[in-house]
Amino acid sequence: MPIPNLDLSRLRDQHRMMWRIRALEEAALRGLDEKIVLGAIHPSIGQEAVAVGVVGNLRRDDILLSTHRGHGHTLAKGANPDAMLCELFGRIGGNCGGKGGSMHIADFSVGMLGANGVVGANIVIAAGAAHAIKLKREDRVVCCIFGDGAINRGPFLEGLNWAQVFGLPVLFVCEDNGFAATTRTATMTAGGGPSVRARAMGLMAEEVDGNDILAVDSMARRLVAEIRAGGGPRFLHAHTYRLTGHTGADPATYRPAAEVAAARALEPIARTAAVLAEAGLSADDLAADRAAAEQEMLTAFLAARAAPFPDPAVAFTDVQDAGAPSLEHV
Amino acid sequence: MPIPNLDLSRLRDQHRMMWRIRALEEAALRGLDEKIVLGAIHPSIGQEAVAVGVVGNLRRDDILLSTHRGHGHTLAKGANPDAMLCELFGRIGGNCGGKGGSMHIADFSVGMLGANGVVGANIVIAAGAAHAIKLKREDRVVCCIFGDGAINRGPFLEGLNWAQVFGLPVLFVCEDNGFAATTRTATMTAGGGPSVRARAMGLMAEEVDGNDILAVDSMARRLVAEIRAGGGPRFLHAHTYRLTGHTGADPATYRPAAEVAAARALEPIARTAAVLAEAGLSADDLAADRAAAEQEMLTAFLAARAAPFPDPAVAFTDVQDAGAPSLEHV
Amino acid sequence: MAMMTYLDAARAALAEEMRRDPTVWAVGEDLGRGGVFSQYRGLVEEFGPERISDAPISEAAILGAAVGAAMMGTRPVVEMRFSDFALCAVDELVNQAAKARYMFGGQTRVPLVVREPMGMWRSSAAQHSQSLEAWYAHIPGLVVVCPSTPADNKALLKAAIRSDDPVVYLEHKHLWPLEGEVPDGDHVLPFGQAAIVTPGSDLTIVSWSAQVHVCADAVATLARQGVKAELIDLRTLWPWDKETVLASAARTGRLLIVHEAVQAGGFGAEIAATAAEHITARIRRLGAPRAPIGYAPPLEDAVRVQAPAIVAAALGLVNGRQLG
Amino acid sequence: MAMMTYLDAARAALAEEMRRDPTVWAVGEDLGRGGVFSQYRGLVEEFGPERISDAPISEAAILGAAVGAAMMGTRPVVEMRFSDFALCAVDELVNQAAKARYMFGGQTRVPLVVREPMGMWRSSAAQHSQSLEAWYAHIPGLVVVCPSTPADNKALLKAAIRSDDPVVYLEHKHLWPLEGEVPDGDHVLPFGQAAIVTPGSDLTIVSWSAQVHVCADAVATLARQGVKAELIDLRTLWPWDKETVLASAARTGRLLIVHEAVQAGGFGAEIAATAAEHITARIRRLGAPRAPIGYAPPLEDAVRVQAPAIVAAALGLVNGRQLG
Ligand SMILES: Cc1ncc(C[n+]2csc(CCOP(=O)(O)OP(=O)(O)O)c2C)c(N)n1
Ligand SMILES: Cc1ncc(C[n+]2csc(CCOP(=O)(O)OP(=O)(O)O)c2C)c(N)n1
Ligand SMILES: [Mg+2]
Ligand SMILES: [Mg+2]
Repeated sequence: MPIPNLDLSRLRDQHRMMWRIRALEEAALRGLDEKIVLGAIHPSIGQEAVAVGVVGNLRRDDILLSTHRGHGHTLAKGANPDAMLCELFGRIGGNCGGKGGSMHIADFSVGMLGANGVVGANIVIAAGAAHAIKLKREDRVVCCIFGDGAINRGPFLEGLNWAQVFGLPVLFVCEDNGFAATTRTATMTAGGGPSVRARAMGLMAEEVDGNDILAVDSMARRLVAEIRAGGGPRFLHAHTYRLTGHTGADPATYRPAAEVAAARALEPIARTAAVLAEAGLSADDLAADRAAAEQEMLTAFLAARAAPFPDPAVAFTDVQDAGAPSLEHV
Repeated sequence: MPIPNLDLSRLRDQHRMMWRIRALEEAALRGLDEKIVLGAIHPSIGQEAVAVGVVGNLRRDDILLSTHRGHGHTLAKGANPDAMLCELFGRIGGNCGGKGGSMHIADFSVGMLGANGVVGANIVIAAGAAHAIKLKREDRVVCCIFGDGAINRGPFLEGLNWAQVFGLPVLFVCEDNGFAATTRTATMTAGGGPSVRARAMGLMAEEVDGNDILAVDSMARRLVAEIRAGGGPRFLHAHTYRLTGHTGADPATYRPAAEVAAARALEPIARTAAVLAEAGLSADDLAADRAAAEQEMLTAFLAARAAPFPDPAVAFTDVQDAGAPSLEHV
Repeated sequence: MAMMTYLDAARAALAEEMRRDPTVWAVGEDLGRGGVFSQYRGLVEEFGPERISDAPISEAAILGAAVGAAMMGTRPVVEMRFSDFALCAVDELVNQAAKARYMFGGQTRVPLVVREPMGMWRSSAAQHSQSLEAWYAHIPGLVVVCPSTPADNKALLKAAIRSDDPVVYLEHKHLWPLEGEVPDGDHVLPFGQAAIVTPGSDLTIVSWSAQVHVCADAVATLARQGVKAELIDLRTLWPWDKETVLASAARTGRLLIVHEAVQAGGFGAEIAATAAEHITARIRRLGAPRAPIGYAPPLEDAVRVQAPAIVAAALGLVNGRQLG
Repeated sequence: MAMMTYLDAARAALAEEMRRDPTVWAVGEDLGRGGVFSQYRGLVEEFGPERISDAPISEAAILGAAVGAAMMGTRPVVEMRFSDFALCAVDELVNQAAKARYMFGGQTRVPLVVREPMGMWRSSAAQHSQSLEAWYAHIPGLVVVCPSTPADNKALLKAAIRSDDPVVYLEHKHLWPLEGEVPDGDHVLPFGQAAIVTPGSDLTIVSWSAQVHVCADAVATLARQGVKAELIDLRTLWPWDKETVLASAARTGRLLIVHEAVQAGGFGAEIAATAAEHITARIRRLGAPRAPIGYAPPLEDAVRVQAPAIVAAALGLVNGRQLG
């Protein structure tokens, strides 16, 4: 049965964006296979609806902070995939000039203030970004996405308390894929979980099926609007599943195949496609979205792979103004 | 109306112990006045019922961890006040040989594993002490007391989660005196407060009037019994009031006199005395408890004041086995 | 020129910078009541509780929030109360503040100042007395400032607030009441410029923070014995004024480095090593033994570097005695 | 003797100590699946999930709990995963673990081992590559171990587990797959005993951890050019083997210290300073420039100390060239 009041063009855009994220990460993984990427890649394959549904509700001048698993969030915020793949491959043209790589991907020009290699560290930074917005009397919103594992780190408590005490414009999103690296997060998390903890600190908190793009989108839209209206921080707990290993190198043998198969049946892109098909979109159109995304990312992949490496001297720039290193060392 | 089933001799002992704590701290403050104590003293005057009511329910081989405001807890655990005052005055005979002072008072012989100068740090240490007890299959209980300000530090979350995940024998006690130094803790704490946060992490939590010795005692007794029976961690939020400044040097001008006067009317020793009087104890007996405590602590004060300072060479012992400092520096 | 305490000089610096630049704000525990040492006294009355902001006991959030707020175009001054408590926020300082500009390829700056009152202060014991400036000097991205006088505490705090780099600003608790002349007007010192406190020709003594004053006593004693020591106050440890130190030590041929921090791995080692690599001079360090700081006064004093030890070390260098 | 990797040597050490002493246990994220580098592979099967315990992502609790558990008579081995994440638990290590014995006047010991895989490891960038051993060497109460070979990683991890002091145990991530001979049986090395990797008479090179192997390459190159370098592997930074280093450098008259960590404020400064104070020798250090570690291979390589630079520095010392 078709969904009433469906904004078909919005959903189609979301379908496209999810494919773009998936294709970007497949390109990153190909980079790993080809030993172009030597560091870690944390794919968000299967989690794309959280990125698209949440981040799609931010304005360009809103602010986003992400995690080690941040490619999808970054692309959804409007970053250029050419620059992102250059960054992942450590090349000139990368958003961070090759200095950051996957775990520190950032694009300040679209308000994406960085992935982070330290679990939970982005939570307090996000609170501070929102603090600055409040001090400057701007109507911007900060969105901070972190994993289910992060709720067991101290900065989760300190950052949420801070945001609530100061009434800051920040949306905290716990993107719960069930795992913290190889550990089932539930085995190491006491109590009622992310939203219960958030409510204990006074935040209004919601839970959502993070693989249901429509649900994520409408929930995030409401929460962002409430925050922008001056309602203070909000919390969103989105349930999803990590279809790959923790990193591109992790075979994830610690999970039964049946569990992964069941999760795969619920992955968000196919679900979105089903809704679109129900609403009348043709199989060709759906396939075209995928093909376009894959073509875009193939082109970006090839360009990034061909891009030159930064000059070694670049290693010594962007350190600091006073007491910066000199090249005498090289 | 006398309270039914009152254990008069237990209450009398508690009355005595509260006076001993108060007298000990008055002696410490006299040390400050006389410039015998040069560092900070954080008195718990007005909070004695928490120390006595909670710690009185621990066995000698149970474990206690405390805060910068830990004299009362330490004395209630059975530490010798002569040694405590020597420690506060930095003299030979101090529990820590003069190395620790007020903020690091400890008496391992009675299971008191230390005050702590870092707010909230004792919470994770306590979880670990309980972890060791569980690993060794002992039936001991750990009690960890901290202030209301500590619930805004990360280790609060990490330590409570840890204790609950591993099902550890630890009683967390938030001794809520309304202030974190000069700040009203409520102004910097979001949400429903200590026990709501504890429950969000799965712990069973109770609140109690921390100036009502009978209430604290019976609640702590029940919780310690549940823990010892293998029930896992418990949480107690005890409401009290700090009658003095944050330290002996703080005039606490940030509080209206009327507020302090109202709180003074509810202070625990007089309330306990009233219950004892109601139950038939004479004014003389009550006065004798106080006088005995003051005499004991005066004697201890004079002895500590007369005790010698440690030899400077003591500064270089107890550092470590491998790579300890040599005296060539002195 | 006005006589002012070290504490009031910093207070004046912060107030002046807050008047000059509306993006400057301060946050920390108890600031609304003037801060734990009264170093924020009166500021909330002038600037209000948003710009002189209280904080929960959340050091990680205080520093972490400052990183976010700095990246968003404000200039937070964060108060850590005792430098020892800054150890509750090391990830935020070292992994985040110090590296953000670099990791993100220069897309951002992190203009924050972390005030960390440091050092021994009457029986404060092991967790309230540390001097860890060497740690920060080792971390790329950080500027490290250790003012020793009221005038410097004003001029360097202003420089720190105007800096686009994250600055670890280490005031010495023992110096709060110290009085000194402070120039009127908007004096700002550049980082990396040492002060020659006393010129001399027989040996060079390098120090910083409270220990400069202990060295000054020793220098006076040495002068009475006919030994002319040149006393250099480093003022900032990163960047540090290598040129002034090396030129002086090369001239005197003798270099004594004195600091309150533990000698092993202290910043004195960096200075000594640099000197050993670049010039010919007899070199010696004086720092604390590698032991925690005790509470009882004799134990605390046992790990202090005091003037007689400095005099003895200086004489040892001048008389050409070699260490064992 | 058996050939074994650096990783397996540590695994064997832990397993043997856990068999020998029932109070030894390990705790950290993902240990039940072998740990992030497989360095705990198979151990949960032998010792069960209580003694090879998973942990939440709670570095402060992991370390803090270990302090409490150590004071209560167990011997926790805690896994920090990357030494960078140990920065989330600095209060617990520095203010608590390192000071408890002292602050409490010797009433307790804190026998814990903090394993912190350190150093650069294929494009891990600024937050997963640091070498901060100098920090720990500066902190009274801590022992600091930096093994460079499989044999040492076995013998020193055993020593660390048996030690009553808190030990910061820094394995280098790059060395995990390194193979080497490991003596059979219960070999335990004392702390503070350096290894002379190659004897030589022309200059002394001191290093530790992965950098020892880079130095060994340089020493081979130097040998081909007729320069006989003595290579010393410090193995433990605190205590460090001052006697061996100073005796060697006094004999050769030239001392080169090489480490992966940032040179400014690195532990090389302590060695250089100590040598400058005690002996007559030409001294030079080689460490990383004071910059965060970049992601792209050329940027990462730019801050590595590589064999040609070591050879050049050694030749500079031998030929008596003075730094500018
Ligand atoms: C403070 C810290 N501890 C440990 C790690 C290592 N680590 C990287 S990702 C990860 C799992 C994080 O789980 P979660 O927060 O659920 O995010 P997910 O990976 O599932 O997206 C861990 C433990 C880290 N990066 N930072
Ligand atoms: C991590 C840390 N931050 C700040 C301080 C300074 N400090 C000492 S006591 C205190 C207030 C603590 O309040 P609370 O936890 O309620 O305990 P109380 O003093 O009321 O007993 C503060 C902020 C500290 N010791 N440790
Ligand atoms: Mg997860
Ligand atoms: Mg309180």
